[in-house]
Amino acid sequence: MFSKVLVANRGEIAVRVMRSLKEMDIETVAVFSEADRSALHVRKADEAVCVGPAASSESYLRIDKIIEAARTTGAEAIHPGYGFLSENAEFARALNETDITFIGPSPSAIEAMGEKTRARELMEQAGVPLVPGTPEAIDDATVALAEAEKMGFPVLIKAAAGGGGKGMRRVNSATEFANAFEAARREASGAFGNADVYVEKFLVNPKHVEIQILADREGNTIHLFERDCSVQRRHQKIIEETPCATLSEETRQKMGQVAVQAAEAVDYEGAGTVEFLLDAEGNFYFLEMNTRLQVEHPITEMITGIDLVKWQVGIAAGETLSLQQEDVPRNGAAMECRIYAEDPENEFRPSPGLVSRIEAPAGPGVRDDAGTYSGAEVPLEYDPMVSKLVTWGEDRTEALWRMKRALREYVVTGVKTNLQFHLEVLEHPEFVDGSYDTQFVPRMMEERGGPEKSNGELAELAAVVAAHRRAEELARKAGNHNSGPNSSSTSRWKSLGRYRQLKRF
Amino acid sequence: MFSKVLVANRGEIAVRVMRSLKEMDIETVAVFSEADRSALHVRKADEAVCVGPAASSESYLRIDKIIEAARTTGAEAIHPGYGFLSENAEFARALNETDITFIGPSPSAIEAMGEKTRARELMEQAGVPLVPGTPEAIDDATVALAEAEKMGFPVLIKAAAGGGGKGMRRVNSATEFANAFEAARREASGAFGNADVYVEKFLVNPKHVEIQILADREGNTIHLFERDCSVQRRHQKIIEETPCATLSEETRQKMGQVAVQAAEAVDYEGAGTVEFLLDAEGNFYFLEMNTRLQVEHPITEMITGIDLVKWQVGIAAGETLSLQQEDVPRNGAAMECRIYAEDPENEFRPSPGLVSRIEAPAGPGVRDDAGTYSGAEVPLEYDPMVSKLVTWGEDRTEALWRMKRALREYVVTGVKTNLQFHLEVLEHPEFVDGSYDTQFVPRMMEERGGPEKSNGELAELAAVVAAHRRAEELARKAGNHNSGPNSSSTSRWKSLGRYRQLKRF
Amino acid sequence: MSRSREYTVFNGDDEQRSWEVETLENGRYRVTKPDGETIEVDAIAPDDDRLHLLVEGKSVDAALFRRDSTYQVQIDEQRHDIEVLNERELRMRAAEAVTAGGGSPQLVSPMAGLVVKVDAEVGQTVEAGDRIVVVEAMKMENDLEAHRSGVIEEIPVQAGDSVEIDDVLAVIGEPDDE
Amino acid sequence: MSRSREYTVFNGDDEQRSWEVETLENGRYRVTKPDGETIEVDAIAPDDDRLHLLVEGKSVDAALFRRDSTYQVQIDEQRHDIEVLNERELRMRAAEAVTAGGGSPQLVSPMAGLVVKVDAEVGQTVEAGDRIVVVEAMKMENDLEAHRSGVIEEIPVQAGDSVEIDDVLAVIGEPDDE
Repeated sequence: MFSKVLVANRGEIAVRVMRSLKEMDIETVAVFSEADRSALHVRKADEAVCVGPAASSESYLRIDKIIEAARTTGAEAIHPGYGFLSENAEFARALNETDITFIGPSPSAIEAMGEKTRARELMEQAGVPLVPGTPEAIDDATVALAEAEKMGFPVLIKAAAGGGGKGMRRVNSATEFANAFEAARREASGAFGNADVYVEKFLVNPKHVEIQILADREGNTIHLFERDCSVQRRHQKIIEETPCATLSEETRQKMGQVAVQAAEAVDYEGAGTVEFLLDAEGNFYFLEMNTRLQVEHPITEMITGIDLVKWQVGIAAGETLSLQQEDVPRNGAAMECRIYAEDPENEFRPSPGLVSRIEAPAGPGVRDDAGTYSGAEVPLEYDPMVSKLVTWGEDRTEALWRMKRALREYVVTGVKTNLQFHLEVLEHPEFVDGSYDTQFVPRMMEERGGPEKSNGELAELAAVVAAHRRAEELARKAGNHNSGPNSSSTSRWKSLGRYRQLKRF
Repeated sequence: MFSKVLVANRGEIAVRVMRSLKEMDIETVAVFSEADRSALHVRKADEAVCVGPAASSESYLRIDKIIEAARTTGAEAIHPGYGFLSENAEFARALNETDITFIGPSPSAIEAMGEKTRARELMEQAGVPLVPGTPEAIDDATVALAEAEKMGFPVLIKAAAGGGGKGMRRVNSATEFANAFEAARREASGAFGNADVYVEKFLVNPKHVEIQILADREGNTIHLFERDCSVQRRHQKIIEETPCATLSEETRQKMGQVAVQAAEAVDYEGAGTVEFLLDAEGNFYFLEMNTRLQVEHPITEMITGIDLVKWQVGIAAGETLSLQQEDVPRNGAAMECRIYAEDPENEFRPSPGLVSRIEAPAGPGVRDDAGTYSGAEVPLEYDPMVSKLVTWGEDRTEALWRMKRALREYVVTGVKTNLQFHLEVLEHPEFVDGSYDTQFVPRMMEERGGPEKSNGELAELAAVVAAHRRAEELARKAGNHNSGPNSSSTSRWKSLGRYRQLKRF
Repeated sequence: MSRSREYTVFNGDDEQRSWEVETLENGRYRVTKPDGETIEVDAIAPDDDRLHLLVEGKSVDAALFRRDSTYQVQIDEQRHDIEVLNERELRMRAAEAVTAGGGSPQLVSPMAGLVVKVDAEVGQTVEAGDRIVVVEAMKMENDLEAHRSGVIEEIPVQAGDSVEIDDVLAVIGEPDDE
Repeated sequence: MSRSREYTVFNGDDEQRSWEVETLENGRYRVTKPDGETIEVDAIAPDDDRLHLLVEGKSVDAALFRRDSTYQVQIDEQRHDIEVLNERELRMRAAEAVTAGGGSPQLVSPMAGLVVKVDAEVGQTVEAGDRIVVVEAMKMENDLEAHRSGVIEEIPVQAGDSVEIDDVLAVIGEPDDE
């Protein structure tokens, strides 16, 4: 096993990786940009090396500087976290040319999954289902209908020259097909000067469901069940949960097997995630594979008890997976809310700045993976994530109520956050019954006026009392200057002292 | 289900109970003494009622005031936590005469288990093993030897008139028995003027192992496995863990069954704990039953996933246990360190006072049940517990390393704590191999010089740099007064501003 | 400590609400709400940025973060931005509104302290250098003098007010403003 | 900011250790350890009660709690109680030792401020009311005068020192003490 590992990342994921390393008795090295001198991951590390200015391109993304930092400190391996260099094949390749181990898959696996068209080809060969569609434009309505019937209705007729949703026409049944097809060609011709159309399966309100996999160097590959990541906005996941409330056991098993096939097709090694679209009928289609740890990996850890980071490190050090597929535990339900410094009432714009106070919830079934602390800045330059709040419950209902309880306990002052927005999502009927799909948040945002504020008058009362206490404190200070230390104000001070003890001031 | 519950306790357990209540959508009422106006449990409650002065006897133990508080607020049930009124049959009985529900067993069950001799009689009748001993003094060596052989060597010959360890003589085999017996009688006669002696089984280095049970009103009783609480000092538990490292599966099952028998013998209802002494051969003997939630209940929650407080409340509201014994989950291992404001280097004397800063560890597998917060007082009047730190791991080793990692993350300033002492225990060979018994801590304290301080020079460096920064800050303040706002010191202030941004000052 | 003080709240809805607070002998507060109802509030500050209220038995644990006169208040998961002005600040705001756009008619305090005396009144013509206000800070009385000649248009402070750096002490209009 | 300062550490073992710290232009510190080795330390205060050091690549996250001149320092799970005296405090301690048990020969500062001038020297005979030290606080110079007549035995402060309330400024012995 390694005795020292460098974590080439920042924020909560760097801290989280270091926690596992410490539990493995491995020394930790942080790297940091000049903007991150006071960041939490620097404080939590055993050693820390500055790798350049604030811009990621000049620090966290600088392969040469990261490798140099590992060399200087004698780190034997590098954990890339997520983002930054985690899916950079060049980085993995550069490390392969040193004696420093990259904690992650081979450069070729990263590349294979990184190029969309190549990944689709490989997956098709491996028998992984893709969203069905005609590979080329079709001009014959009868041929097109036959294709459409093969893939099943509804289908989408897409103008080859279209884009961004333009020139698309949904067809729900065979009877409407011929007319729609000709109409689409006419429209496409008129709008784009090109009548070419494709036919593709239309997924009705799909869910985004992904499978966590783990593979060792000897090719043992297992999956750790699914995560439902459909609560998202502009492809940004907001809340993830496992199990997926609408997934049948049969589909879960099938999806898991397919994910393992996908990983095996690229000789995958380490932890990875295969993302699928799941339609209402339980059909699922390959979306992409993320060749790294996911942000939302903790919910899988909660239901399986498996520390994914420890396995990443162990596999990179040459350990064999000790777990068979049938032995992977699966207990209860877990969900994760990503707490961001952002303003949901203002198009979710980042709200960087000073986190005056952060108090995380605690108690049974709560895990908080924070990347900041009271008094820290959320820097402008990076992702404004404050924390990942995770709860576990014996069942989905308990996990959900724990999350509501935990969100209400969470205190963040200084920056704006999406705490209240999370609660709004958790109490939405579509979330409560688990039926939500990837369009849930956009739909919800349209319906919604603004956040409900049931505590308005109490908040005003608190603000007014605070202002009053401040006013009296200032007056007292001024008054004290007036009367000198030995004046008759002593008794007043005494009584103030008593109040202070009672925290009344 | 209840819609409002009063928690008749303070500190971490009150906060912990409220967390479960909130997850059940039940309103919470805190009670507090005048010393606890600013206590965490008051802050966390929906409502709070002052029940009297600091002394427990005038507040938390005042049955009339607690019931009055429940009436005033409309609470439908009272959760007593542990300590205070939790094992007070009079309180349970007083509540039975109102329409307020006591969340706990019947007054008669509390009483039956509260009186030591009665509890032993009841347990004997129920077939629960007690530490074997002759019920009356014996003067015939042959009869005594026969008894001794029945209970198995070693045995203890105890002077009837002795006490506090005096007049006791350990006998390891039958051959030494007759001589030892006569010698003990002579000694007893000489020392106490009374030659009467008893014979009792001598337990060699016993462990303190307890079984958690849950029982509903219909008499369904299950156990939730064991907790090893042998790390204790003067009967004060310090670290608890589950599973017990030395318990065979067979004994575990037997012990669980016996605990269920014990509970059933008193028609037990709710959560309770049956404590046993476990000897090196795997024999176990009833010690006592605690008719309430235990301090160390979280480790059972960690391995079973069951929220004991929710079941306490559910059972009190008339719910039936949905769980069969064979369905009780059991995953991994958990341990708990009780973090106290005390000074291990000074006979563990309480160190009450201001908790200037408390920062709990977080991340995977860590649960912190704290009863205080940064800026709070640990009052003189009550138990100086700061927090219960709990970790879970796939196995004992992972739980242990997580605990070490978590203890190193924990920050408490202002008061002294036993954080470092915990780490010392966790790294002791007897703890590491799990073989420790109830005499482990006393033995360890005898061997031990004092805590190892590997960070001494770094700590000095930190203190010196802090003093230096303070000195410069004071000089700057004084200097600034000197030079007035528009003097040439501006550039110095600007550079100070820059440093401040970098948190260099 | 038992003077009743008035506060004006702007809660973001452009609604202006008046609250009144009086500190009682026992350290609690008597609060008159905008609707006229009077309640007694027990408030403690568990820590900076925190305020815990007991309001008629209800326990309210608020996190507060102040920027100038605006408080960010978090209770449970809800966050509210509430501007609170005391009487002086309300006058100050009015004075600022009066002179908005003008040159620099405002005499501002160079220090934090207590106003012990006001030597001028609205409508009075003053010369640059005339003493307008006396502010005491650290046992020392400081004469704060008119920074220009003109006519006093506003004096938003009165004896007994505590002022902070840059608070407006007086608004002095041009003589020909009359 | 670049004056080197000396600190004396008492770490509980009755051992007395000397450290020297100099603030560098870049905000870092040059520290001379008791063994004479010199290291460069980058220190930030993430929050009150916290100090984070980068010492030759090592990351040291310390929690500190000060009571008078004693720092409770927690690094990892270890807690250390360390007393740190600066030069003035060390002289002060010596002065206190000298006069321990005496009546009240100590002239103490009634305010926090900066010593701008010392008007007396050890061995000098002074009258009650003679100016001994000038301490500046809030733009004001304060003459601190001998509280009794006698002979100056110690002056533990010098110009440029910052003093706090109750710090000893001078020790004035009885005239017949000579």
